[in-house]
Parts: sequence; C-alpha cells; structure tokens
Amino acid sequence: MLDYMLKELMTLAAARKIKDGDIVFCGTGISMLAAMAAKHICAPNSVIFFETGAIDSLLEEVPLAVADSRVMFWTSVNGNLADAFATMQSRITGPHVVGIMGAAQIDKFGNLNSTAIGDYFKPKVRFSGSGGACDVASFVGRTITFMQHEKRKFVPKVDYITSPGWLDGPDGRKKAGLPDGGPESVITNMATMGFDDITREMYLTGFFPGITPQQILDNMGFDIDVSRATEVAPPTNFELKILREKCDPQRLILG
Amino acid sequence: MLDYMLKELMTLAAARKIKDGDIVFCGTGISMLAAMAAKHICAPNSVIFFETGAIDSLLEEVPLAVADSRVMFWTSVNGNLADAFATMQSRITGPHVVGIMGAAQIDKFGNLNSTAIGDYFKPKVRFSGSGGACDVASFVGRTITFMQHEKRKFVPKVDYITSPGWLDGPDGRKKAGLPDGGPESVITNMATMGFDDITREMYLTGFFPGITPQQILDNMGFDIDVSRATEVAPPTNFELKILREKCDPQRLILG
Amino acid sequence: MNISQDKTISLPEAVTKFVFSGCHLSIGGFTASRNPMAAVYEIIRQKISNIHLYAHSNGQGVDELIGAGCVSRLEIAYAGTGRFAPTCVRFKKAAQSGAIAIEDYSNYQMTLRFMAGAMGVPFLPTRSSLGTDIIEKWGFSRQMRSEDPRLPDQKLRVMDNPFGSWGDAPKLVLVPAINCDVTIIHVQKADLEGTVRMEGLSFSDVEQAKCARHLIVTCEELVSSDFLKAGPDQNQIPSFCVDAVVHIPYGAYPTACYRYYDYDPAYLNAYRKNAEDDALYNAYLEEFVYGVPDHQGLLNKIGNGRLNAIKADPRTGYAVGLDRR
Amino acid sequence: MNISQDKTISLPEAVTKFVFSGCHLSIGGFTASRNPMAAVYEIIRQKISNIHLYAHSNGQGVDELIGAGCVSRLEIAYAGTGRFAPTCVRFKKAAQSGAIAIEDYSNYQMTLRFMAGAMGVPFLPTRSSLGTDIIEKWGFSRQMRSEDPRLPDQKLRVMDNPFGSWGDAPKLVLVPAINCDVTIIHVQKADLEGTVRMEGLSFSDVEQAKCARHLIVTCEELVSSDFLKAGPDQNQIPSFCVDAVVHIPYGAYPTACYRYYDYDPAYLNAYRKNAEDDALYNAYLEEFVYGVPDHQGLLNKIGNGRLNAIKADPRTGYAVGLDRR
Repeated sequence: MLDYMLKELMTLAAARKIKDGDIVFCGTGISMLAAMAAKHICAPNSVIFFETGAIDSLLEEVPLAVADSRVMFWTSVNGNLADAFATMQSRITGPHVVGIMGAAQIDKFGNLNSTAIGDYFKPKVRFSGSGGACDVASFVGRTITFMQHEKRKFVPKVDYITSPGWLDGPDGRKKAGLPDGGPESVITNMATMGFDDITREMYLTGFFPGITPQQILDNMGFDIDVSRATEVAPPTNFELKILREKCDPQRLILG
Repeated sequence: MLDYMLKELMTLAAARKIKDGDIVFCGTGISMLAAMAAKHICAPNSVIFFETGAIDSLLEEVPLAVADSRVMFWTSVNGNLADAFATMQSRITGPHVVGIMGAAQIDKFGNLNSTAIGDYFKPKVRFSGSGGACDVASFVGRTITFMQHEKRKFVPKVDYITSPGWLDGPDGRKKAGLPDGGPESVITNMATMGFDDITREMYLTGFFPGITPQQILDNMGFDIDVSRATEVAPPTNFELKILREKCDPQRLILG
Repeated sequence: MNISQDKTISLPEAVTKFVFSGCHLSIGGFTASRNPMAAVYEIIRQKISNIHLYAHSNGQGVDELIGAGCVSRLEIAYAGTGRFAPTCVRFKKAAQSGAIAIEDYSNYQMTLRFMAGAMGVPFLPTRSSLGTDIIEKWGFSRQMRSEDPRLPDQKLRVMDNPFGSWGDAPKLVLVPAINCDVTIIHVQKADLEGTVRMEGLSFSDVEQAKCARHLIVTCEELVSSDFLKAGPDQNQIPSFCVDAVVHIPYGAYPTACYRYYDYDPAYLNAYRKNAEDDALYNAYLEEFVYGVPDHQGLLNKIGNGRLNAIKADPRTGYAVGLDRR
Repeated sequence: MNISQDKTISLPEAVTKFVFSGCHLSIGGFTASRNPMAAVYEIIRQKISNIHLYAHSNGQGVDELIGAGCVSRLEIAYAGTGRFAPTCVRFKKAAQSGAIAIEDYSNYQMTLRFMAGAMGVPFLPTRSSLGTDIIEKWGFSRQMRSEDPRLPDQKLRVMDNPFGSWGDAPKLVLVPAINCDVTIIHVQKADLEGTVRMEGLSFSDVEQAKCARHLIVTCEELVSSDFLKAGPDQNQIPSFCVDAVVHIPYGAYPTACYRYYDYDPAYLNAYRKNAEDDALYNAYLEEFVYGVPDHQGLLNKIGNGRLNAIKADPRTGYAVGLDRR
C-alpha cells in the first residue's frame, strides 16, 4: 500500500469528480491542486479559471491567492471579475462550470457559511465573507465543497447562509428563484458525501481507507444515510506522482 | 470678405460652441470636422470620442464611418460600445459631454426623427434608425444638431421621436425621467438656433451673413422667435485655414 | 459547447451546422468594419431563409442578408454603411415595402441586450429612450410576441426606480436579453481552440459572442495558442465560448479589418448603385455571390490589384491615401 | 473632473485634496495584489477617520485602514489576504468587537454595484444570493439608511422578472449602485493626463475608477502619452475620468504589482503576527507607518535586499522561486 497524506487523498477525490470539458472554478489551496491534478488525470480538456478573470493559467508556481501574479502568467485570457462571474451566471457556460469551494460550516442541504459564527451582528468568530463563493454556489452547474470533518463544522443549521446549497430541500432553489444546479459533493479528511437526488439531503458516498462510517457520523452534528457508502479508492501511484511532481512540487499547499 | 462655403460656416458655428474640457461625442461628416476644428480653435483640452469606443483619435485621415479603422489609430483608449455609452450615461462624465448629431426631422422642442417618415409600420421613407443618437440625446449635458434648413425637415410634430429633445416642453424631460441636459443649439445652412431657458422652444440666435430672418422662417414648418437673433460672424482666416488644412485637406467631407 | 482542442472547420460546414432557416442569428462588426462577410455570402449561397436577425449598427452584412431574401425579422439600432450608404439601400426598400418586420432600438440598448444575454440575466436597465417612440412603437406586435416563445412578451419596460431617489434616476427602461441561436464574428486572430484576439475596437462583438448558444469565429490568421498566451491581456474571448473556428483571410471583405485591410470603396459604391435597382441587384447577386463557389472565388474576381490597394499600412492599420471617393 | 494636461501631484497633496474624514472611499486591488498601499499608508499618516469604505476582495489595504482606526463603515465581499491571512486579522477583531459597522455582499454583487455607478444606473440585476442571508441580514439598519442620504434606502431588492419567463430567471436581486467620493487605484503605467494601462488582471479597478466622483491614480511608471497611444487596445481608463496622477514606484508594496514586483511574504507574515496583538500592532504602526515620512521611507526601512528578492522576473511577471513560506 502506498504511503499518502489525507490531504492528498482529499485533493484526488475531488480531482476524480472533474469531467472532461468542465470549466473549473477554483480558489487557491487544495481546490486549485484538485483542478490541476484533474487536467493530468481525467479531464485533459477541462479549463481552470479564477474569479479574478484569469482563464487557463499555466500555474508554473502555486499561487497563494486568486489575485496572485502567478495566475496572470501565460493564460488564454486575462479578464476581470465582471467577466468571470458572467461566465458562471451565463445560461450557456454556467451549467458547464464546476465550482470547488470551502466553508466554516455546512448543513445537511449543503448550505455554506463563510461569514460569521454566532450572531451576525455580534459575531463570536468573523470570517472573510463570501468573496465569490455565494456567486458560484448561486450560478453554476455543480459544486464540490472541501470541509474538515468536525462536529462544529457539520451543523444542523448554519449560523449564516453565505452560499446557497439546496436551501431547505428539494424545491428550495426553485422557490428562491435560483438556477438549476447545486451542491454535488462534499469531501473531507474522512469521507466523500453526495446529495440525494430526491430529498437533496447529504448522504455518505465513500469512506476513506481505515475510517468507518460510524467514525464519520461521530464527527458530524447531524445524521446522514451511510447505507450507500463504499470505500474510497486510495491514490494510485500515478495520481500521487502527478500531484507531488506536477501540481505542488514545493509542497506549499500539501505541506 | 473671405470666400467660404456654407458648409464651412456651419462646421465652424458648431466648433465655436465647444468649450475647453468638453468631451465631444461626434459622428462622421461635418460633426467630426466641427469637433476637430474646435480642438485647434477654442477648446484645446476637449476630447473627441466615438460611440464605437475610440477616445481621442489622432484622425490623420478623415473617417467615413465611426467604425472606420481611421478612428482606431493612435487613440488614448480603444474600448467598445458599452464603455462609450456608459461614459455618456454616467452622472460624473455625462454632464460634460456635448453630443453633435443630425436628423431627418426636428420639431420646435428639438425632438429628432432619424427613423421613418410617415407611418412607422408602413414608412414612406425609412432611414437608418437611431444608432447611438437616442442614447446621446437621452444622456448627455447638451447636444448640437445639424440640419438642412428645409420646411419638410422643420416640422410641427416629428413623425417618430427617435432622440428626445425637450419632449413636450419645460418639464418634458423631467416627467419622462430623463437626466438633466438636452438640446442646446441647432445649426443649419442658414442659421443657428437655441432653446429658450423657460419655454424650451426653439428661437433664432443667429442668421448667416446674407440671410434674413424672414428667409429662415420661410423655410420652416413652424414659427420661431427671431427677435434675439444677430448675424453670425463669418469664418475668420484662421478658422478657415484650420478647417481646410488640418481637418479635411482632401475635402472628403467639405466637398 | 465544443470542448475539442481543434475546432477548425470549413465555412460551408460551419454555416450548414449552425445556421438554419428560422434561426435567431446575430452578426458582429459595425457599419463598414469587421462584418463577417464571408459567412454572410455563404449563408446567401446556402439559401438559408426566414432568419431572425439581431445587430446594433451593422451595415453591409445586414443589407446583403436582407437583399438576398434571407431575413424575415430584424432587431436593429442602425442600418447604414457610413458614407457609402447612410441608410442601407436594400434594408430601406424592405422596410418601405413591408417585406420584413423591423423593430428599432438604440445602439446602447442593443449592446445592453447582448450583454444581458452574455451575463445570464433577463434584462438590463438604462435611461435611454425615455419619452421616445422607441418605447411607444413596437415593431413586433404583442400578439406576435405572445405566440412566439422565442420572443420576450414585451419590447421593453419602463419602471420606477425601486431604490427611490438613489442614483437620481426616477425611471428606468429595462431592455430584454438576447439569447440567439448563433453569433458569427470576424476577428483578426484566433487559435485552433477558439481563443480570440480582436485588434482595434471590439464594438459589441464580445457581448454578441457570449450571448449565443453557438459561436462561429472567422479569422484572418490562425495563430498558435502560445502566441496568444504570450499577450493574454489582449485576448477577449475564451475558447469555451467558441464552437467553430474558420480560417478565412479577407473574411470581412468588402468591409475593413483593422491592421489587415481597409474597406473597398469601389465595391461598396458599386454595391449601393446596384442595390438601388432590383434588376441590377439580382445581377450583382448572380455575379458576385451565387456566381462564385466561395469567398476565395469572390477575391479572385476582385483581383490582386484592388486587394493590394486596400492593404493596411503597418503603421496606421488602414490603407493610407486610399481613393475613397 | 480635471481637464489639465498634467495632473501629476504628490501623494500627500492628492490625499489631502480628495480624501476627507467621513468620505466614501473605494480602493482597488484584490487580496495581496495591486492594493494602493502607498496611498493607504498616507491616509493613515494623515489620520483621516470615519471613512465609509467600499471594496470587493481587497485584503491588505482594507485591513490596514481598519487597523489604524480610519474606518467606521465597511461594505465588502471578502476580507482576506490569500494564504497570508485567510481572514484579515484587524478586520476580524473590529467585526467581533463591533468597532465598525460591516455590510456583506458577494464579489459579483460588489462588482455590479461599482459597475452600476460607472454606468450611471441606480442598480443592476443578478441571480446571486437568492435564498441566502446576504439578502436577509442588513449590516446597516433601515433606520440608519433612511437617515443617511448617502446610503440607498435598501441593501438590495428581490424582484420578480418583469419579462415573465424570459431568460428562465423568475427572480432577480437588484443591487444598488455605488457612487463614492473618491477611488484610489494603483496601476502599472499612466501618462501625465491620466490615461491608464493596467497589466495582467484588472480585477474591478475599471468599474471602481469610473463610479467615483474623484479618481486618484498611483502608478509605477509615468510614461509618455505617445507610448500609451501606440497600444491603445491595452489601455483601460481615459484621462477624463482621472483627477490626480501620482508617480510612486512600489506603490502597491507590500502587495504585488504584476510585472514589477511580487508581494513580500516576510512583510505580510510579520504583519499578520503583529495584527494578532494590540500592543504589537501599535508598535507596528509606530515603526512602519507613522515612523516613516512617506512611502520611500518605508522602502528604505525594508532595504534593497528584500526589494530585490521580490523583483519580478521579466518572463513571468513575478519573483520566480521566492521564498513564500
């Protein structure tokens, strides 16, 4: 068995979900590594783009922010925020976009909080705020969310809905007036989760090697169906090689 | 007395109305010559721009369309239509824009028709349509309109309001919800006209040398006040030199 | 959406694949510049009819499509070709005879309508045209609109500012988005995947390109992706918006393509003269459009002498001293 | 509006002239790139307070203005400095202590708000944030809004699509325009009159620039108008939008300026550490901001060694191999 870090498996689990031809919206950190890895592993014709307007950046070095000069070098188009978000809101390109995001809290319908813990007006902990996350979650065909698997992060009700998931269930997005699309999967340091096609509730799709479904449930603030879960395939030699040698050779993100 | 063409005096009469610092919107033809002449004569810091997005074009040769490659060469910024019209609609730059336009018909409130004569749905004569004219007339601080002085062009009621003047009088623009600003002057091959500050009705401000106010009235489909008119100064030697040598040396527009 | 890394295709194939009778089409360019003329002539040769056409100030392309009988409905701001035809002649005749249905907007409104389509919103607001007949007179009737799901139910809407006095704009005109079936633009440079670089003014080509379900890009030069990636600040359209790339030098002829060639005054003047008379116009179509197999055929007929005369000067991007009378 | 042909002015003069206590200010840049830091530090040195600040994802500039006590109200989408501070530290403290009033939007909403201001319309529509607390929770109360004519009466409005099913968007969120008193952006190149060329991504700087009553442009290089006019497709802001041009090399330091220099990881990491502790932060301000007479003073303190380390590589536009831990 190969020696790998959980962070590597998380990244690859996301990369495997990217389809050829997807337009991949990502931030920095492991979401960007996942997008980069996917281009080498399973989606050679996918295009990475950033909310700052950079499309198809070469990424010779890992950027530390989506506005990093490293995203501006050797791109197809250097646009701006207005362009980038229009691509996602567009009825033509938007459905082909997969957004990879993160958050401080998530609920069973995949609603995300990246704004504040506690009362919005007197926050216990204040975070950065939406950035483009709310826009991406509102517009695009599907989203993948990275989370740390902790009880305080998987909560019955997020303190603030920054980015819409399925809202309050099957008709939530439709009632709110949002486009089709929504959360597809959640990837943590323990598991992968999807959302039921009918109920739109989160369920366990995969558990990482060495982790049991019960351990996963023990680290969540709400129950999910675990009956459909299978073990997530560990990284292949090829996948690890791509990730380590092509995507983050300096280990700025993988550590 | 200098020998000059009426077309030259028309052009110069418009040029004289451009103030230093004005942002000058113009089309092709004599409106552009007027803008070019003004830069040399009275408004060195005025900036010429075109609805196609070209700003401050050098204009080494006279363009025959606002999309002519000649407007794209040696400009400050090559933008696009969205930029150009936003500059005019903007509450900050719009009031500083003077628009120079033309039309097939005009009424006493300076409303312009460049769409159709007769019934819109079964036009007797169809013209090109608004282009940017309606936008300019809606947005900018003041407009100058070039007309041929003919009865069929100065009509009591235009067949189609393409570009808003003062609409139906003093409160017309306000009632319609338009910004401040509106028609400032009309320049023909016989005269210059303004609009009364109170009634917003057209009145004669100047008659060309050799033309009487009565001749002017005889060539209009409605009456205007001629009591405030004075003779328009003929072109100076300097003005003619600028126009002929700097603005249209090939006489593509002046003929 | 086409995700392949080589989207090049011949012009006849591209037109056959994406342009169909009854389709909603928009074409780029402005008056006598960068009209996708090679594609326009190919549409005419393929006798595609009943087109619902959108343009802002497109001149020559619109007039030739109308003249050849390809168009049944037109939404437009301006139909003129600069000094060569202050009002496009076949357009004028079609409007006066009632041969086509026309709906008028302003240039900014058409631009905003393409932009709304590109942005994925159903409308955008402007203050343009308040108090005018652009609001009062609908070229397409309410009934026609309600019967056609491909048209918005209203030409445009005037609304009170929902933010009260904010922005000092008591009323707004909402213009509906255009989401057409296909847009065709002609550009200076593209790569195999479809990344586009336009030089000089881009008009509203970017918005037109992005509001369409399918986009055909015809280009003067097919360049390498590396060439474009070395100057990405100058590229405007990403490959994922593009369905077909057609390499067709002089693809805007007889209109101008900045830095490549000028408009051809001889062609445009002769066109106007022919357009005035139905018999002459039919003869023009027979000789210059139907009578040639493709755009190269037209260029061969024009000959190197005239093409050389309109060749762009490298310093200015147009043909300096060209006889434009 | 300034129509003179030479708008250059010193940074202290520009700040004194256009930035005032209580003013509505927007600053350009994004997280750790092209923040107008020299201007930010000058505002702090001039002890301008009670600023109503607008930004989308501005990181370092926003945090330093908040940390120094210059800001009383903030409208923002994201306050983070990339990996250097996923949430800006002084912002976080101010939010948690209630020291400043904050109103949250998304990045696209802030961009559209600047764009609406630049376009001269009171709002623009989007589908973003439907169903979320960005709509439900207003950082500024209805009462505060109704009492302040410089704020729209509503944070945003949800409306039914006035064109029915057109565009398949049953509901829209209308976001109100921002028309601020002054915007400050830092760019790569400008001429004396103020024509601007940004290189790499322009973020929302163009929209921010055009929505403001006054615009201060700080630039790395003052270039000739002829230089800019030789490549006008690459210029974004015309001179008539610009009130003041300030030539200030390293004006974005410690954030990055594409093709000129990278961000300074040492500065940003030390900043974050200092920001965590009030005493350390005051010492930081005393030493690095109040303790230097101007931006050059800060650069002198940093020293050529570190400035050389972040110098951009000409091929890539950033400092290749820079130690960024």
